[in-house]
Amino acid sequence: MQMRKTVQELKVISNQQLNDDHHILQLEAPEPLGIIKPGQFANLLVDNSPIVFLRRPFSIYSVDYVKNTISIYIKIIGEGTRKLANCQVGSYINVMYPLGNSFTIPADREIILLVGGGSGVASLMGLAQELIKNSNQVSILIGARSLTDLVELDEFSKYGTVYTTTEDGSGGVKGYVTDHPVFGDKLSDFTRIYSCGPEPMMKAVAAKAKENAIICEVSLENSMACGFGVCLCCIAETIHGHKCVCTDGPVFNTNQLKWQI
Amino acid sequence: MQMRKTVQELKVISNQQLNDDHHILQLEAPEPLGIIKPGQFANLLVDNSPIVFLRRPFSIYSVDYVKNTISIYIKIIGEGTRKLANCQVGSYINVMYPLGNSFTIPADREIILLVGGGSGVASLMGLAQELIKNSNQVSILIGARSLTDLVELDEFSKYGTVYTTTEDGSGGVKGYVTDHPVFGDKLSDFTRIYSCGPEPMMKAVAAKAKENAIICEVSLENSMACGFGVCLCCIAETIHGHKCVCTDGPVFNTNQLKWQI
Amino acid sequence: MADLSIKIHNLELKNPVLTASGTFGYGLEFDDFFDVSLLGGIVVKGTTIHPRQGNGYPRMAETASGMLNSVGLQNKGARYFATDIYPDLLKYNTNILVNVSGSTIDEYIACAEIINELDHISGIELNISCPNVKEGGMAFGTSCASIDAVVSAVRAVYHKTMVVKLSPNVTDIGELAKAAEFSGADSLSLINTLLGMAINAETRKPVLATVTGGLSGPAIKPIALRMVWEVSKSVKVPVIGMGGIMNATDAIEFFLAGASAIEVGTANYIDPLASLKIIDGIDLYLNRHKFSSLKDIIGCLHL
Amino acid sequence: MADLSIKIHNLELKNPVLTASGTFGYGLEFDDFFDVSLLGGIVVKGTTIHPRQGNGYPRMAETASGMLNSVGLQNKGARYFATDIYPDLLKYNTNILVNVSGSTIDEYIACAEIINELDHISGIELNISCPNVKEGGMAFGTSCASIDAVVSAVRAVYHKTMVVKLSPNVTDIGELAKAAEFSGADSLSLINTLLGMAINAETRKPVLATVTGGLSGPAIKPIALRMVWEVSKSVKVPVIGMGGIMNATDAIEFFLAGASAIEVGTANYIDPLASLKIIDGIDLYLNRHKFSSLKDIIGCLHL
Ligand SMILES: Cc1cc2nc3c(=O)[nH]c(=O)nc-3n(C[C@H](O)[C@H](O)[C@H](O)COP(=O)(O)OP(=O)(O)OC[C@H]3O[C@@H](n4cnc5c(N)ncnc54)[C@H](O)[C@@H]3O)c2cc1C
Ligand SMILES: Cc1cc2nc3c(=O)[nH]c(=O)nc-3n(C[C@H](O)[C@H](O)[C@H](O)COP(=O)(O)OP(=O)(O)OC[C@H]3O[C@@H](n4cnc5c(N)ncnc54)[C@H](O)[C@@H]3O)c2cc1C
Ligand SMILES: Cc1cc2nc3c(=O)[nH]c(=O)nc-3n(C[C@H](O)[C@H](O)[C@H](O)COP(=O)(O)O)c2cc1C
Ligand SMILES: Cc1cc2nc3c(=O)[nH]c(=O)nc-3n(C[C@H](O)[C@H](O)[C@H](O)COP(=O)(O)O)c2cc1C
Ligand code: FES
Ligand code: FES
Repeated sequence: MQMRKTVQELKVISNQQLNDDHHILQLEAPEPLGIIKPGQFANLLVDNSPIVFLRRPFSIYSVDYVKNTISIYIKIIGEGTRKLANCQVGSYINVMYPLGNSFTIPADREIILLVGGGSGVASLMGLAQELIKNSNQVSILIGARSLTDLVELDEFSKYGTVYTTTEDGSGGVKGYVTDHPVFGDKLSDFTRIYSCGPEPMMKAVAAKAKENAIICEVSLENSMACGFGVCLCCIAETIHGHKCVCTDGPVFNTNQLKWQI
Repeated sequence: MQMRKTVQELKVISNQQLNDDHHILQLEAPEPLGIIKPGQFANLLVDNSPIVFLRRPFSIYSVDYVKNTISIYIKIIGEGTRKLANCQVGSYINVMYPLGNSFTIPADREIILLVGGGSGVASLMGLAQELIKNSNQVSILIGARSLTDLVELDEFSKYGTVYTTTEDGSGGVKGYVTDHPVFGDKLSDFTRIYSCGPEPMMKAVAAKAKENAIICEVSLENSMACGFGVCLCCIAETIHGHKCVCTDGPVFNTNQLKWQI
Repeated sequence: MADLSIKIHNLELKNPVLTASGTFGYGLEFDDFFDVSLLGGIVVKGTTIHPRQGNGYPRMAETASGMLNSVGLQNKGARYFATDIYPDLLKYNTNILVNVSGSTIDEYIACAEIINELDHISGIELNISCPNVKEGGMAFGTSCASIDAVVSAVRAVYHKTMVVKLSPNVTDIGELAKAAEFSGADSLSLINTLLGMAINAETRKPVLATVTGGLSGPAIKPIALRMVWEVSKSVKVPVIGMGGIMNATDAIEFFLAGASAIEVGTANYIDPLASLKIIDGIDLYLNRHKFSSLKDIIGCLHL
Repeated sequence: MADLSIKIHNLELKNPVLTASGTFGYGLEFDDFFDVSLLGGIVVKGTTIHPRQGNGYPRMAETASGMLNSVGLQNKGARYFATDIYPDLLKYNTNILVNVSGSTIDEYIACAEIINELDHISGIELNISCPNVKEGGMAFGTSCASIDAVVSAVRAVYHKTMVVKLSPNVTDIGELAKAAEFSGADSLSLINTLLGMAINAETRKPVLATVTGGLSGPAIKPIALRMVWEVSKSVKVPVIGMGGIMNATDAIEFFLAGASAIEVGTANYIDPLASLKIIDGIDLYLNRHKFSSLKDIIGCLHL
């Protein structure tokens, strides 16, 4: 059954440092998890900080229903992410989850491209895992600034063909994700594109999808005060007016967004 | 040479838990210590707290010029003291010190009574150590709520005769410090009384001293924003008007204070 | 269990804990977390006669012990509320107040008239203090004359409990409170947010699309407490206090300062169970201090 | 090294960092910590014509990201300052301003006249915004008429740079700023503290002896920034910004909002070296962003 949103103290059972500023936390729930859908996120409380006041939102990177854990992929960018990434194994984090809507999971066999950039890859792992369950054919394109930022490739390759680009050319194809050959002639082989990453990247991806009339869903970030639809701070402009990224999103079909692409 | 006031990161080299809520921290200075006088205090920064904004003042419990350390005796009463008392050995605490004036150290051999209550004992250890250097004869009376709060007696007994009282009678004489026989007929044998503890206690001690025309110095607490004389928040009412506890004190001769005793 | 009930004009609150407008949605968003009927009351999102899209994005900035928002009264309008949201609220067994706003006095009146027809709505909170809209809002709340105009006009059409919500962005809140009382307020609530601003030094841009926004959270509690104290000395109607209440101790401080009830705002974002915990904490406090009733501590600050 | 110098009327500041009155004593208390002459300027403790004992104890309450104080202008009077403190300040090679206050206009005048005679004092900061005194203080700062009265009167007797320090406890700070400018202020500084209150729930007493006090620290920064922005749009004279500045980033935000210089207040208590670190941090910021001069960022908020 789809899990209701809840606030729980989750136990940190592992904290894996991927590189200088990327960590994956595995968090254990005190009660059996309900079903968490790919694209949903969690809102984490940052303890012991004089400057972090609000919770910090993170995609649910993966769910292990056997171990009863969720994983969070954290890129350190400020005080909140630094505190969370440096948490001790055995300590507890107060987590509000699962929040938001989810990516559409096609029932039929489809040919799907996932495009992730930066910490945006975090929302694609759970999605890839789910997609192959329905025998979809998945390709995963990951863009990063440079080779050291390309992490978890082995993990992703369990669920599909992995392609990479780096801005400085230190790994994969040099350039932005849309410079990669998958965005070439054969792009229209894909039936869907799902993307998460910096907004300019998602817009470029959405433009390519539009040109090729491919269904495109993106997961948006936004500055959030609550994460569950009550503050109305996290709006995205859609053709149906302002929508909340935390409840109506974070996943939107790009044909709903008022993006100039 | 008398040490100038400074702000330094001091390394926690030991954290000794005395009982449920009392700790002694030994803090190592990065540079050779100048002379710190008994009665002076330090103002400690509390890191990683969303609710503690200002520094927290503590008496300098003792100074070790060989190991280049100062010790701080902490009674946990709120968030700041809790955070400090639970600091890790090896971590650093930002300390502003030494602050304030000091107890008068008589040049001649005198017969001196120290009276400490609660965490007020903290300012008496360094004093006792200093007093015996000048061959003064020292008695130390320590009052507490109950036996478990009577700590560091062995340490104090190195520097003088130790007497105790407890409010519940679980150790020493039952009652308040002024119920102890040292406050009886022979009190006038003492040439000076130095006291630190809850204000009602110090007032009772000061009253006895006055009756017996004994010089009496007390170390006052006060709510402090700066600790070095610039905010003017920490005033005591004296016969010369408002004085700053952090610079004109914390030690005052009770004949200067406008206490109703 | 101490007696936590309290009367605010005609409202019988089972306990003094309400939730602040704009921080609790319509209550429905909290159904997953707890039984909202346990609250003393809910003040739903700011409602206007016409639907409003609110301001542009970004609408939020985190600040020291607080946050700025510039939502700007996004809502689907009073008629939509009445037809599409109100029916869902009938399930709640607690007081529901609608926070009413407008750009003109006529808009306030029109909105209040619609709400007046809804049986299950116990009262309105007249918002003359929203700092995030270009017209109306706070402008009404900063002079005695404009307060009188809008409060009397709404009083004429609204027949249940009318709470007037004051702005803290004023020189003399006591005077303005008196004006609101004189013009017919049954109760006063305060404070709304303080007008503030955040700048991103790296991009050299304001953080909020609207440049300025409303400050809430623990940062403003000292100001809120002072204003609640001033207002409760100035007026006879009961005062509802808010501003930075995160826990029961904060709530107790507001009661001591003179508030008969409180609203929990920004705390709901950080801990959706905050209001429930505050109810429990108030009860614990009263028991520990041997008060049998909340009424024993309201305004009982020892000076 | 970027050019950090800035002119505030006749004051040539080597850098834009001053220290706020009441948080830096007379500078002398900082001699142990650093060379105070490195600062752009020092604003010394609030000074009145007659000695003042200030308010009773307790005078301080810690709050979320801030503190309340109710010192109440404790000082030994302008004559004592001139004879006993001023000579010690001659050693400083920086601008020294005296923060002048009074209970009546005559007191302001008398105090300013004494300070006017002191060669090494570059200017005064007229404090019409102290929330902690029964008479005068903030009362002067909350209406255009009273601002005009006190500012013009002091202008008539004080011939060097006169900065007027505004109160944030007002409805429309832009209007009041204009009044101060019109009446002769050479510069405006803001904000003074916000009137607040703290209560101890356990003892059921106000924390401060005076019940209310002035709120300072990071909690108020969003309000201060907003007011600096409003005032710098309203007047032509240079604005000196303050309120919760703890580090160089905070200072940069004030410059972007329109401040030509800033004052560091409460931060001095927590880190006596804060003002020095802020000077260095401003330089670093300007270099990193390739500005050769501080003047390039003043008021340069991209809207
Ligand atoms: C739905 C959602 C899902 C997310 N999932 C992940 C995830 O799986 N992994 C992950 O590492 N991060 C994720 N993020 C981003 C993450 O929430 C932010 O990085 C985090 O809140 C930053 O907190 P901080 O205290 O470290 O930085 P802060 O101190 O808050 O910010 C530091 C600087 O970064 C800027 N900044 C802060 N947040 C953002 C943002 N969202 N976008 C752009 N700039 C920002 C600030 O303006 C500031 O200049 C997600 C965000 C959302 C809304
Ligand atoms: C000069 C000086 C020397 C001191 N020396 C020592 C020492 O050596 N060892 C030691 O353990 N403590 C000492 N103290 C007291 C110590 O500073 C306080 O216990 C500490 O600041 C409390 O911080 P907190 O954050 O834990 O408590 P808070 O959260 O700040 O306070 C918790 C509760 O205690 C009350 N409270 C806080 N400070 C005091 C106080 N000073 N007196 C009475 N009630 C108070 C508060 O009102 C509040 O209700 C000294 C104080 C001064 C001024
Ligand atoms: C995001 C947000 C939206 C708000 N919307 C409204 C509103 O629509 N109407 C209103 O009267 N107050 C509104 N408020 C103000 C709150 O109701 C409350 O007065 C204020 O936040 C102070 O309380 P707090 O510090 O507990 O949050 C809003 C506050 C926030 C943070
Ligand atoms: C303890 C204390 C005393 C103060 N005394 C004065 C004063 O005498 N005159 C004055 O104009 N401002 C006084 N102020 C206000 C500060 O100068 C400053 O305006 C205010 O604290 C806001 O800045 P901050 O947040 O950086 O502290 C005082 C502030 C504090 C905290
Ligand atoms: S973050 Fe509050 S509504 Fe989305
Ligand atoms: S604590 Fe600031 S003057 Fe004493």
